[in-house]
Order: sequence, then structure tokens, then C-alpha cells
Amino acid sequence: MDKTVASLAEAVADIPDGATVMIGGFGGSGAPIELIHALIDQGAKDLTIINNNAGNGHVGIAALIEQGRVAKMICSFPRSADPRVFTERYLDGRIALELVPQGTLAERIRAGGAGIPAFYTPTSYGTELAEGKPVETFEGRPYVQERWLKADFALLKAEEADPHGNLTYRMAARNFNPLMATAAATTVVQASRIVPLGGIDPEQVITPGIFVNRIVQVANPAQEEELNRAEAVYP
Amino acid sequence: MDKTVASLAEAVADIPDGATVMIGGFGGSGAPIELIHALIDQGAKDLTIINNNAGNGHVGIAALIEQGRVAKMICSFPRSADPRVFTERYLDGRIALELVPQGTLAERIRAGGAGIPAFYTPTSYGTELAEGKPVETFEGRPYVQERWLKADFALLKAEEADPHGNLTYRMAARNFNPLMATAAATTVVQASRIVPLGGIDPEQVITPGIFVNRIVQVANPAQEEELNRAEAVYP
Amino acid sequence: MSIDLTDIQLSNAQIAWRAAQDIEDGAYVNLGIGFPEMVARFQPKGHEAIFHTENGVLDFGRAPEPGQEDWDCINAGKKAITTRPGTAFFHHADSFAMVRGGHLDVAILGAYQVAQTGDLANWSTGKGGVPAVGGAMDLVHGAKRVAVLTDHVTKKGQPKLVDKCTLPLTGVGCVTRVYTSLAVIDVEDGVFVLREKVPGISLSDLQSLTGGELKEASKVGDLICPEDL
Amino acid sequence: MSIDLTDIQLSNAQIAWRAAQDIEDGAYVNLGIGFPEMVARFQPKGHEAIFHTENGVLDFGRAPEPGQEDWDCINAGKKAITTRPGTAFFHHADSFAMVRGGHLDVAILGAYQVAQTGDLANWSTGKGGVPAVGGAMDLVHGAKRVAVLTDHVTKKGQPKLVDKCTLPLTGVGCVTRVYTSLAVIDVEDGVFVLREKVPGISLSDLQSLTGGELKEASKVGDLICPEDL
Repeated sequence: MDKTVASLAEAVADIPDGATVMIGGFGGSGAPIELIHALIDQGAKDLTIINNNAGNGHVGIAALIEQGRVAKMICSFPRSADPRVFTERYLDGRIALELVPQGTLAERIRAGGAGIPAFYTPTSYGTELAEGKPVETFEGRPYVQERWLKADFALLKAEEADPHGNLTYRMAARNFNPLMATAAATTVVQASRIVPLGGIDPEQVITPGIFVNRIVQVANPAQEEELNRAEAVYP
Repeated sequence: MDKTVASLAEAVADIPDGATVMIGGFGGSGAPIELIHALIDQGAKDLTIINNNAGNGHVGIAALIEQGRVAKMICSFPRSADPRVFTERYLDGRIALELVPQGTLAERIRAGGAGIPAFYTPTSYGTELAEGKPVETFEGRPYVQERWLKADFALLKAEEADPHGNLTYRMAARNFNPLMATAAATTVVQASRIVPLGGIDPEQVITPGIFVNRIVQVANPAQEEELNRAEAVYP
Repeated sequence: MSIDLTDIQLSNAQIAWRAAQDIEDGAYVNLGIGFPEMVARFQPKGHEAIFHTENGVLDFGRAPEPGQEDWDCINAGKKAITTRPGTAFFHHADSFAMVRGGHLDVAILGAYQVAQTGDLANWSTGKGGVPAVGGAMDLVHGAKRVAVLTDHVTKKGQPKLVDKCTLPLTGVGCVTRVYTSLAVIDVEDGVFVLREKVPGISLSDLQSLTGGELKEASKVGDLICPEDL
Repeated sequence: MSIDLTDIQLSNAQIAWRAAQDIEDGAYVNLGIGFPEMVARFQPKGHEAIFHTENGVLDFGRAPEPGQEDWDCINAGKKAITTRPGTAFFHHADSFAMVRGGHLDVAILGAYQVAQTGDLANWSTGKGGVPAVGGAMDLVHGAKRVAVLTDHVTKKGQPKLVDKCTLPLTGVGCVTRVYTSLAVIDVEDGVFVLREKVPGISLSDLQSLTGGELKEASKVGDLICPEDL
């Protein structure tokens, strides 16, 4: 079994219009820029994108939005150093936003991957983000019921991958990536290094291969933060 | 900050009668035999013990039960190669049992550590283990509501610990240990090696120190399986 | 019900062999404790399944030689296993996220009873004693396909495939295929559908050994396994 | 409300310094983006707090020198940080398990408004624009102690400590202590309790700058901070 695919284009070829796509990363850290740009080249539209943020500058998710391909963002913090692309479209009503507290976003994705359709959290109780959601009291304290979140595809960035899809990440670039790996029907990973089977110590696997469908090597991945400091624009 | 304590006795000194204690391990793998034996020596009684199993032979949890110190077991599989100690007391009505499916047990403990008071699972729907629990339908499928599980103390076995309580585990000895670390008011860990701060790669920390209160070194820990093959009895 | 099955029924190893033939290359598989563990031995040539065990190991290797056991490296049955290139360790919540989250392709379990509705009873004889459930209730509602390996009848000759389980349930409507000592039977729309049977038994005899309706598939194959198992 | 605060009010650094004095040695602390991040600089001698950032780092080090940034190693404000002995990386669900599960000793956040009931508004001005909440709603219901750093009044001189928040809430009844540019105030049983005030302001002036009832503690201390901050 070898989950490696030869190109970024092949890795994202079957993402259809209207798909829900989780994209790893927190800001630029852990953002799979090359996979996102491959998705731009591929052409799918009317996408729902799940990410902590809503793009920065004119690369990555911001570029996907700028190309008019995103119908809806599900995120916790649609703000960045340069959020203009999202902001303008949101204020014009050209893109929808589901705002989710960050911990709830993470837990909803984990729940999606773990077969937990709903859970209760104290987060957002009494706020406008809890409006319309069931509230239940446990041990004298009120909690809000939240639902799982799943996706058709996940686009992720890893440091090392082996052919079975076992993954490691690099520092804080881990963030949402291991969660999203579990919650998508098809999980697509760009890895800086593809190592032989056995090249990752079994103790140090962060994402076991069962959660991964495709791996593509991107040996020297771009860092969104650096692209934006260089005022890069894609395409 | 140094969470190391000098002795096993000191590590368990304040566990009171009636305490709920999570004990790591799956069978003998990851079972903190020395901490359990220190708890036997310490004398606390009327304990509720949370573990996947209910002891094997006459050491570890089985010995704690044999000494008459356990009022209730919460576990998924109270059976083993030699389950006599638990079996006899259970059939006599001298020990209570809350039987929980293994995945639900793991998830309830994780929920306890993660501030999630309740969640829904498909597991046990339609069975006698779901009796009396709320059922709700999500996306056309019925799910059972389960509650979090917390403890006063957790007794765990790790491989390496640093003075801040960052932990690694050894192979499948990981099992319930990292979950229980998060769900107890006081988490007590026996580690085979205490390494200096910085001795564990930040990428390879399995349990971050925030979840750990006390560490005690047990350089050559006993393996329950081997003790039982040698027909050991404690005390 | 006094049919002599001695010469026609499959051995446990043969039942496990038959189940193994249906496992696709690269499938993620959980094998129940005991008899189902034998399935791992019989993967078709060129096929390599990846095995999961509830206690936090994926893609593990074979049992070690006696005397070489490391008791920190065990499976859900607490038997010693080994690592191999590709193995990963993880904690119990991640392990059951794999199970409950639908990431396993197949779970193969033993059974006391299977109902024609797909209900499974395999954890309690309901007779008292100490109840123990382990991970079975999670597995039956998690894996994409839940298969059962079982003798076709109990030691006393009673059907294990029934219209309705009388023993405490493990799960409702979860079993999709049953590999028995006499047949391969699917559970479809509330009836047992016979796919294959051992050549030595007649359809009417097989029906008489089966509780619940046994519907013939459009083509019923011969269930033939290697004899030297 | 036309009291001139120019010479008596504390700087942001001084407010952060004061908050830092209450952090116990070995405490696990999350600092909100921006102004609260300054608290890390002012730990009392011999005290060492351990800092958590929502994006999956515990026990991180100081900011790197300019030009030495590694943009895979950042905090929740997307500023570069460094590792140090003791650092751990983990994913977002584990990070918020720490938050929601009550494992942080203190969370220190900014505020638009704090109500005498402990309600906090700090994520939305309610004026339209793009709403963004991040981890604030999780932090206020997770940490054992939730403290706020804030100017005592808005730039227009309006009280930020109020009887009832008029802006969208971040959390209900969550704030226990407020460090302002003029005072240290606890939230207790639905009233503001004054613990310390800067020497240059009278009680009545402070009350006039505070929405909601300001009750004096049995002993009100002087709020004195190092001047060179």
C-alpha cells in the first residue's frame, strides 16, 4: 500500500464544486499553501472552507476567496494582518460566515472524526453565538449543545509522511491538522519529506495512517507569513 | 518548579477514604504496580477505582481489592487470566460494578479532562448498558448520552518524566494513562526515568506537564504479567 | 435437528480463512479476541490488511517467539504482539475515535447469536456471573462493515442465527455478514440471505439449522476452503 | 466625568506589572492577544509562570530576535515565539482541553466592558464589520481565575466597568478581578469590590468613573507600580 500521489494536481483533482473542505493551519503556521494553490488551479467553486482564519494577503485561502471560489467560511477568527479579501466580500454579502469559538471549532472537528454527533460545552453560553442551540444544565451549570463538523476533503500540511500515511508535524504547525485528518472523507496531505515505512518511530506518529488517503511531497513548502511579507499574489 | 516527590509513600499519602481513583493500564501494560502497592500500604479504603479491568492474580488492583479496600469498580472488562479476587467479591455482593463499554470509558474520561460534561455516542444504543440514559437522534440515527468521568486522584505509569511533568509512555503502555492524567484533581505519576527539563523533545511530549501534579521515579517497574506468571502475592 | 455435521462443517481455521478472503488489500481491520484473531493468518496472496487493536496500536506485527514477549506491547486480548515498519502507538481515546468515527473498514467478531435484523449478542450469556463488554459495543457501531465468525449452531445444536436475539444485545442492526461453519450469509433488509454453503448440506437441512428466514441469493456458491487448516 | 486622569492613571505596562504580581509561582497562564501579553515581562523575582497559547504550545520562551523568527513557532497572536527546556507542542483539541477542562490557573484578557455580575464583553463592538471571536469564549469559561486588564474608562471617558454590558457578551459571570488604569477591583456577589486604587484619585471620583456599584473592601490599598514602565 502506497498512498503517495505524484503531483499536487492529482492530489486535488476530484474535489467537486460545492465541496466542504477543511484546511489545516493557524494563520500561516501549518497552512498547506501548495495544496490550496493547486485547488485554485483545479477550478472547484462554491466551496465551504473550514479553517481557523479567513486568509491573509493574497495567497492561500485569501487567494481562493479572491478568485471567487468560496461560498462560505467556517472559522473562529476571520481577521489577519491583511484581511481585505475576506472583509470586502463579507461586507458585500458575497461570502457567508459561520463564526465558531476556537475551542468549539477544534472540538466539533474532533467530534466529527470520533463519531460523536454532539457534545456540551460551557463555551458561548449566554452569548449570541449560542442563539438557537439547545442548552442543558449538568451539575448546576448550563452548557450549550454543539454538533460535529465533517468535511468532504481535508487539505493538510505535515512534516514527515510514510507511505501508509503516518504523519509528524513541525512545532506549532500541528494545530488543527491532526484533527482535520480524522474528520474528512478524503484526507490529502502535503509533506515536506516522505520517508520509507518504518522511518517514523511508532511512539512519535502524531497522525496514524488510518486517517490519511493521499500524500504528496512538497519539499520546500512556502510559509504564508513570508509570502505576505514579500507581498506575494496568487496566481 | 519541580513536581518530583521523594517516595511512593509521599506520592499517595493524602488519598482519603472514599476517594475516586483512576488507575492507568490495560491489563498489566501501563499499570502503575508500585503506586498501587503504595496505596495498599497507605491504607485508604472505600475507594472507587476506574480502570479498564478489575485486577489479575493477587497483585496490583487485584491485591487492592483482596485487601477489602475497593467499594466499586468502574471498568469495561472485569475479566483476566485469573480474575478470582474480583469475581468472588462481586458475586458475594461485596463490591459494586459499573460496566462501561471500553470506547465510552475512554471518551468519558477524556470528556472529564476536557470540560465536556456530556456527549452522544452510538455505542450501547439498544442494549441494557444504555438503560435509563437519554437517547437523541442526529441525522436519522439514534445516540446515547453519556456523562464525563472525573476522579480525585489518578495513578499513572510513564516512561520518561521531566520536572515539569511532561511525560512519554512506552509502546501500548500508553493506553488510558494520558486520558486519566487530564481527568483527576491530582495526577500522580511513576516514571521509569526522570530526565532534566529539556530532556524530552517538545514534539514528543505525550502528556504536557499541565496535567501532572506529582512524579516519583520507579527505575525498574514491575510488570503485572510477569508478577502473575511468577504467582506473586501482595503484600 | 439431528443432522450429523461432523464431516461437513468447517473448522474455526477454515471459517477464518473464508472471512480473510473478503478483506481488501490495504483494509484497516479489527479482529475480536480469540477465534477471530486467526483471520490475520490467512490473507490472500498480495493482499496486506492493516490491523488495529483497541488498546492503541495500529499496523502491528505477528506474535513474538515464546520468551521474546514484551508485555508493554500487547493486543486487546492481552497477547504479546510486535511492531513492524509502519506501526503507530496512540492512547485509548484516539483508538476509539478510529473505531467510532468509522475509520475501520472491517470489524470481525464472534457471536452467541445473530438476528436476521443484524442484531448481535456476543457479550453476555445473561446467566449472571460477571458481565464484561470490552470494546465490542463500540466496534459494532463503528466499523464500516461488521462481520461475524461463528459455528452455525451451538454445541447443543441450537441455531445461533435467529429471528430475534434472546441474549443481551451488543448492538442493534449492525452485522452485515456472517461466516459460519456451514455457510456465508448476508443480513439484508431484515432477512438472512444465503451466499455460499458447504457442499455437504442440503438447503432444507441448512434452513432447519437456522432460526429466522433463510433466503437464497440468486446464485448460491459452494463454500470450499483449504482442507489442511 | 471631566476628571483629568493624565497624571494619575497607570500605563498599560504598569497595569500589566500589577497583574503579574498576583500570579503564583508555577501557575499555568494564558495571556490574551495584545496588551495582556505584556504581563509575561513582569513576573516577580523567583516566580516562574508557565505560559499556554491556544494554538498548541505550553511553556514557550521569549520572542526571538528580529530576523530569527520561525513562523511555524508562533503564539495565538501569530507573533513568533521560541521553545525552551520544558516546551510541549500539541494539537488544538488538546490545547482547548487544557482551557475548557479547568487546567489553566489564570487567563488574563482585555475588555470592552466588564459588568458587576462578572459578565465580559471583549469580542465585538456590535457595530457590524467582521465579527471575530478566537479563543476568548473558551478561555473565560475554562480558566480557574479570569482576570481583565483595561483602561478604567474608554477614550471618550465612558466607564468600562458597568452594571450591565451593552455590547455582545463573551461570557456570563466569568470575570473575578479587574486590573484597571486606576484600580484593582474584584467581582464578588454581583458587585464591584475595590481592593486598591491609585493614590491620586478620590473614592468619589473613582465611583463617578465606574458604572455599577463600587463597594469598598474593608481595607483599600494604594495601587503603586514602578514608575519606569
